[in-house]
Amino acid sequence: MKTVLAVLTVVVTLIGIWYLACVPMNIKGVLDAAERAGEQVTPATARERRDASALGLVAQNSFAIPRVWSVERPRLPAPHQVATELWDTTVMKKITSKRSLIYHAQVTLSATLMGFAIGTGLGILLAVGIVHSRVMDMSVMPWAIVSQTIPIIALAPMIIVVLYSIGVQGLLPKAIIAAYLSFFPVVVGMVKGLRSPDHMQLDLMKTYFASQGQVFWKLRLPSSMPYLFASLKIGIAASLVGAIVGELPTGAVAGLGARLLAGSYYGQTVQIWSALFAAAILAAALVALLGLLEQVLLGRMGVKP
Amino acid sequence: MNMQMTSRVDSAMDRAPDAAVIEARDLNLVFGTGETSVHALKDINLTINKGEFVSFIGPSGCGKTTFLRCVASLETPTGGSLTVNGMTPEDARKQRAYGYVFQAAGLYPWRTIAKNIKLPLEIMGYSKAEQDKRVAEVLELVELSGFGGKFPWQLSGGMQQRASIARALAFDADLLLMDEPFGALDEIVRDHLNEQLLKLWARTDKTIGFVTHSIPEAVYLSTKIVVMSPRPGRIHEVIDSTLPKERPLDIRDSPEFIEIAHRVREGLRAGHAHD
Amino acid sequence: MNMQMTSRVDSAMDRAPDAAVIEARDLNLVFGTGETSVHALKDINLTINKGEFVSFIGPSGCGKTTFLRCVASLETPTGGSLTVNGMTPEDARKQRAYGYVFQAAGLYPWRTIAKNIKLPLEIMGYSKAEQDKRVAEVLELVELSGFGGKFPWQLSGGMQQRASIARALAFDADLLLMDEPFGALDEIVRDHLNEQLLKLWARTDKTIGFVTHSIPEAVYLSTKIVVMSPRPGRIHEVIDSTLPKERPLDIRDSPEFIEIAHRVREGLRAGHAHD
Amino acid sequence: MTLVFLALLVWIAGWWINARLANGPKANTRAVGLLVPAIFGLTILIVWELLVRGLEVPLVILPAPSLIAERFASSLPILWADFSQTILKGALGGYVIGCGAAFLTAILVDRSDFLRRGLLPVGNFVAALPIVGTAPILVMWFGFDWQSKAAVVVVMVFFPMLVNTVAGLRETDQMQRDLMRTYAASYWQSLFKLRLPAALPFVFNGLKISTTLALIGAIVAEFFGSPTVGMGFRISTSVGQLALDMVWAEIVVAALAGSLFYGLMALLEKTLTFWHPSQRG
Amino acid sequence: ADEVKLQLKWVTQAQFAGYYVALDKGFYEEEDLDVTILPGGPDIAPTQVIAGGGADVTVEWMPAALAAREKGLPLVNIAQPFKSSGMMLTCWKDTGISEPADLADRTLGVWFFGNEFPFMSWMGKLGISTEGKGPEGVEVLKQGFNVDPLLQRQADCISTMTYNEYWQVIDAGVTPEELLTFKYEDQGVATLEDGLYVLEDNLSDEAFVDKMERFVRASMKGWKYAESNPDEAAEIVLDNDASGAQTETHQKRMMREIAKLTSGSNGALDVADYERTVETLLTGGSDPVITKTPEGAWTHAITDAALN
Ligand SMILES: Nc1ncnc2c1ncn2[C@@H]1O[C@H](COP(=O)(O)OP(=O)(O)OP(=O)(O)O)[C@@H](O)[C@H]1O
Ligand SMILES: Nc1ncnc2c1ncn2[C@@H]1O[C@H](COP(=O)(O)OP(=O)(O)OP(=O)(O)O)[C@@H](O)[C@H]1O
Ligand SMILES: Cc1ncc(C[n+]2csc(CCO)c2C)c(N)n1
Ligand SMILES: [Mg+2]
Ligand SMILES: [Mg+2]
Repeated sequence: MKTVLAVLTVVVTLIGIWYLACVPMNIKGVLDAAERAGEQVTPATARERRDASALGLVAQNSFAIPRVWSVERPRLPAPHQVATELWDTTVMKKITSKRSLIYHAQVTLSATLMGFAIGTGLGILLAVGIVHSRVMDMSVMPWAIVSQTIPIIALAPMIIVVLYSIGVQGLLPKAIIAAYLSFFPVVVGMVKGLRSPDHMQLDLMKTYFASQGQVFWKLRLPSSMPYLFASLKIGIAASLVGAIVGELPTGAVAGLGARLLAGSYYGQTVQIWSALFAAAILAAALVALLGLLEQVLLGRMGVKP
Repeated sequence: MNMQMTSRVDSAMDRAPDAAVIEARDLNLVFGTGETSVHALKDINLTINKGEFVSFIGPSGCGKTTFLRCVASLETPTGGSLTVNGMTPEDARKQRAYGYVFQAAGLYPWRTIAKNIKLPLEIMGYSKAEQDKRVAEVLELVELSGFGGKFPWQLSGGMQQRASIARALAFDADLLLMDEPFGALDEIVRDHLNEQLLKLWARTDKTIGFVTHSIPEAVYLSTKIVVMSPRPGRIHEVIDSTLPKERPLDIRDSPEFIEIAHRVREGLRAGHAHD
Repeated sequence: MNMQMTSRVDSAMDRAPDAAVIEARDLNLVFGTGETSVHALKDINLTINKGEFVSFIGPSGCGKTTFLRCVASLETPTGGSLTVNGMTPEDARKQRAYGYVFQAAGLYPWRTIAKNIKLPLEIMGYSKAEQDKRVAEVLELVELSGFGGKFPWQLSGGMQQRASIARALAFDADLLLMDEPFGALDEIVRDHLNEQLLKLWARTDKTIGFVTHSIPEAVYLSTKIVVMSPRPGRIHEVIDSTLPKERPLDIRDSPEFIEIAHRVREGLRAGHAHD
Repeated sequence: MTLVFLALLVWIAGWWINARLANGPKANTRAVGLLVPAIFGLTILIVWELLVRGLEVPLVILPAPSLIAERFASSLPILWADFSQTILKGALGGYVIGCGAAFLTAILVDRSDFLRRGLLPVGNFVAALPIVGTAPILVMWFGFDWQSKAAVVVVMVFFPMLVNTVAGLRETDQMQRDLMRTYAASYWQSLFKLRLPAALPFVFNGLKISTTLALIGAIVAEFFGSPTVGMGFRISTSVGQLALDMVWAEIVVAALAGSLFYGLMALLEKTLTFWHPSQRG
Repeated sequence: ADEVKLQLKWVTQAQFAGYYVALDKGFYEEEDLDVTILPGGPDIAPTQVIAGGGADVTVEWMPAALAAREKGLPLVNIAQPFKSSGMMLTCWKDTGISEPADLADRTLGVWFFGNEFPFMSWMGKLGISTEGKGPEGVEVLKQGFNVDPLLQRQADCISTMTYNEYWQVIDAGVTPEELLTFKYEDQGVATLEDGLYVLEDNLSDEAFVDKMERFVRASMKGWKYAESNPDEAAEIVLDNDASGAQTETHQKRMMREIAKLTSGSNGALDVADYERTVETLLTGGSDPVITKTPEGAWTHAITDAALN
């Protein structure tokens, strides 16, 4: 309850700041339009206004302030503009429509989930290998870290094209980029988790003369669960970023990334922002879903609530 | 699981056949090499016979845990010989010759008490029915019947510790190795568990190796008290208890008890280098 | 820092002026509300006079720690009155009236031992020279001279605990509150620290509140033993020690000692509900 | 085909040597710790070279390492200019500002329970935002030069750093905080003497995560507009010109810079949090 | 039916109407072709896609194709539906620019990713350096996907296409009078845009050549249909746009502008245009796009067979 109140306060404050920020951000565009419409603005020409400070312009042209929140192509759209766009493109459109954000979100979601599945599977396998094989541990782990310093996002177009050329199209290329971004947190978390049993717990298994498999299934895997979920949450957010980035190079085909790009291409800032928010909401929902799954699973495993 | 004689009997000629469960001859263990090496066990000679209750006491770092771990083949000695049931500790471990109780209960938090006790049984391949039977039995034994479905955190520390003892008792090992099992408990609970442990020992005729920091506990429980001293870890003195097998709690106020406790304390103090 | 009388003396009228250091009247503390609430302290009445060494003993969860924390103003009672040096615990805390020693040493791992001991001195604004002088003094007192430059993890548990006592002694507080300070140590080290603590107490005339689980420790150290019982946490019995102020370690084998220990144990058992 | 076969052979040989080293008696020495991953990396390079040659993969799809190395060596001035534009100005600038701001915010937020309750969920929501999507917006706001790249980096690193630092400042245990209370320590005393040192491992966690984010942010933002210098600029124009060797040379620079940056942070962490159990092995 | 994969240079829009019309109206089907149209995007290099075998034929600008050819990727122009170039530089008039020479010491937005070649040639011809601001040089920005740099006045001029970006500037509320445009066509530095390119090796395969003949024939039919029915063509394009971002007004207008560029071509490459393009590229300043006259970069074989 207290938390809800606090969050609300912060959100309201942020929205307030946002509305305020619209004023200096959008004033130049508003004044340009006013000038074209023949109104008196100071300074009179766009050239002069280019080098003037935004706050100065606001002070000199206070009549224009109310208009900054309803510009059609704003530098910074007002919150209600974004909200309206979100509403219009989700609730008000058939979800099969290409103009429906839900349609695009679902395209992105499928790539995200596929990539997440691949990345998580690979990450867990790699972690199992690393925990059980010293060679893997010593040789693969440093390179896994280096791999993350490669800006895969910059390579996304090439990956798409290369996969394209061997006939892989559609979901999979995006999913591969998503997987690349999500596998690393899973490896790190899972290695940590599989190594989390303490000496005593491992020794106990040794006194039972348990096989490696038994140690894995009965000890390492259950104790890795909290770590796994923590990294899954990071992984799925990363996976979503990967899917969106994977949608950029193929241009305006479909998906939230495509919406983002198309919005950017046509200077539709409101569309960019609503795509961004849709993505964030999607990410938050996915993370929350994982959190729920975690609670249920860990609850079943008897972890103290 | 009965004692099995292997070809290694020669190394244990001076013990009464089929009585010695643990036999250490000039046992040495050095951790690490070079400057930072620690001589954890030095020239340990000790025979523990079937049915004995042997306590190990000594200041921190004197090698009590290390010795128990050697017996359990969790640590490998660097010199001398050690046999368990007449075989190498490793073979004994593979035959699941002992149950081990750690200082902390170390129950797996994601398993219920019953499932925790089942753990060794699952690993050793007992049948489902047998598993259930044994769990019920040992839960009864440690007075935890009815708590099988609870998770560890729902139990008090003392109950958890009892569950961990039950876990070590669930399968057929004649040897029980316990490393400060009651170290974390308060005195009253501890007294109670001591009493129960003694009863259990009397009833089952197991051999018990028991590490403790508490002099009264050692005296109250043991037939033999091994006083150790540190740096390097070695046996300072072995004190045989003259107390009867039947021991009510208030035996601790008896002069005989106090006399033994005094001897142990003197032994400890003599072997102790303050840090 | 000497006792300072404030305007709140009225609330402590029935005590001998400037003798009562801690005075609890019908003290109550309930954690939480509703179904899950815990009555941690119920109707506690207790007076601790200057220069006393008072031990609190009782089963886990009986409120020993909670009482000490109330005195230290780390917890706020929900009923009754409590004064420390005649003022509210909060005022006493702000006047740095006491040193507190926790169960675990709780040294900051990023500071050396010397720097850890300096911590309260820095906070209380002692001069650099004064800091160094005091650190040297208390290190000497707890026999840790020469270890000032080491980091906590480079020391054994016993040494860490001694360092934490040194930390509480470094500044001038006449009241020392110790919550199971030796709980994690082995018996020999514990004996040794007990001896030193007694000496220190005799020398400095501090008032000490001391929580322990160990009956011998309580009997050995105290002028007064407060036996508590749980659910709700209350004082079961207050036993005054008849032992002399001068106490060699082997006083523990004396009949008088054993007699007091026996009374404490009986008290404990009576107040204790087995779990 | 023989080259492909050879590649397989090299792979097996590399693995065999590593297996010997990793399970050998010197496995725990520093030298072996460096040697094993080095051999692994080298094996991959050789296999890559052999496969590209053996399977005759077109240059425009995947160039061989030798070609990349050649291009790298012959384009040092360009690579340096791009490096300094993107990494030194964009990434590093944004990193310092972003992490610094997040750190200060964390201290502010930590002071008020209300703020922390309110801001953290919002922070987590924003952290889930695909920040790269803000790149076109920020380029629009901050212009084409490195400032907009730094702005993207600031936004990218801010929340991971904030969340980590706030978590770190909470990291002290009850007893450590109680100790400070018994001394009646002031807010600042307990901040500097307790909470900040205790938070350091978490702060470094945030700093380390942020290194890679900073690189990614700075490079990707250049796709949305840049001057005619910079790693992202070079990568995208080189792809357009089918100069894949140049693309890979830039990637090598990115990986080197990233590893170095990360390593530097890890080293700093080791020296400053030497006392933390995770650093003591 | 024979499969053909066509890689577009850019996203689905009226710029490629001819192909979508041919697909939608069944012109490809009539030629027994099963055509898949692969939309491009900001970071898709069509040359790279075709090199990797991801497409049989691609829409590409000639400078990029010739540059790729010199890089060792033998692309051949088999048809040229676009007669003239739609590229131009759009400037704010109030910056005081009135002729190309005024461009010196300005900030200009330019498309890269293989599209920068015509600009570089032009500057080379004007003797303006692209290395940085100065009396003899310009500051070049890598322009992103949109016209914001002009609207936000971050650049004095930006690259636009007659059929696309220019209208986005207008849509943003700017009046044509505020703007000044330099068409590459008018500056004599026009290069050929939107030709159809295939890999040289494939041309020795008769079945492939036959397939391409049918493809070009159907495509040109589509283009001519689109030219005469611009609104319907725009609708078809909209139907094929998966992003749902294109608007009807914009696409219809774009189609009209595109028709102006395609109307002069029957699909066959005009050798004079080709030679002008090559010449422009060869004289491209200090760092010319291509260094030697290309050989065999085009063929009439397919259009000859297809259009007769
Ligand atoms: N794995 C190890 N590597 C190096 N030294 C070790 C290791 N295990 C124990 N030691 C050292 O060996 C000595 C004996 O340790 P051990 O744990 O057996 O003592 P202990 O008698 O059980 O002490 P405690 O009462 O504290 O449990 C100690 O000095 C300890 O530091
Ligand atoms: N912060 C808290 N919130 C709720 N309940 C608490 C809290 N602290 C202590 N309690 C409860 O109050 C009771 C008394 O606790 P306290 O820690 O004082 O016991 P103790 O005598 O010190 O026990 P121990 O010997 O285990 O240290 C216990 O039942 C405990 O669970
Ligand atoms: C990042 C980026 N690169 C190149 C172009 C140029 N381009 C390729 S096809 C085409 C016609 C589209 O109207 C244009 C202009 C661009 N626009 N954006
Ligand atoms: Mg031990
Ligand atoms: Mg307590």
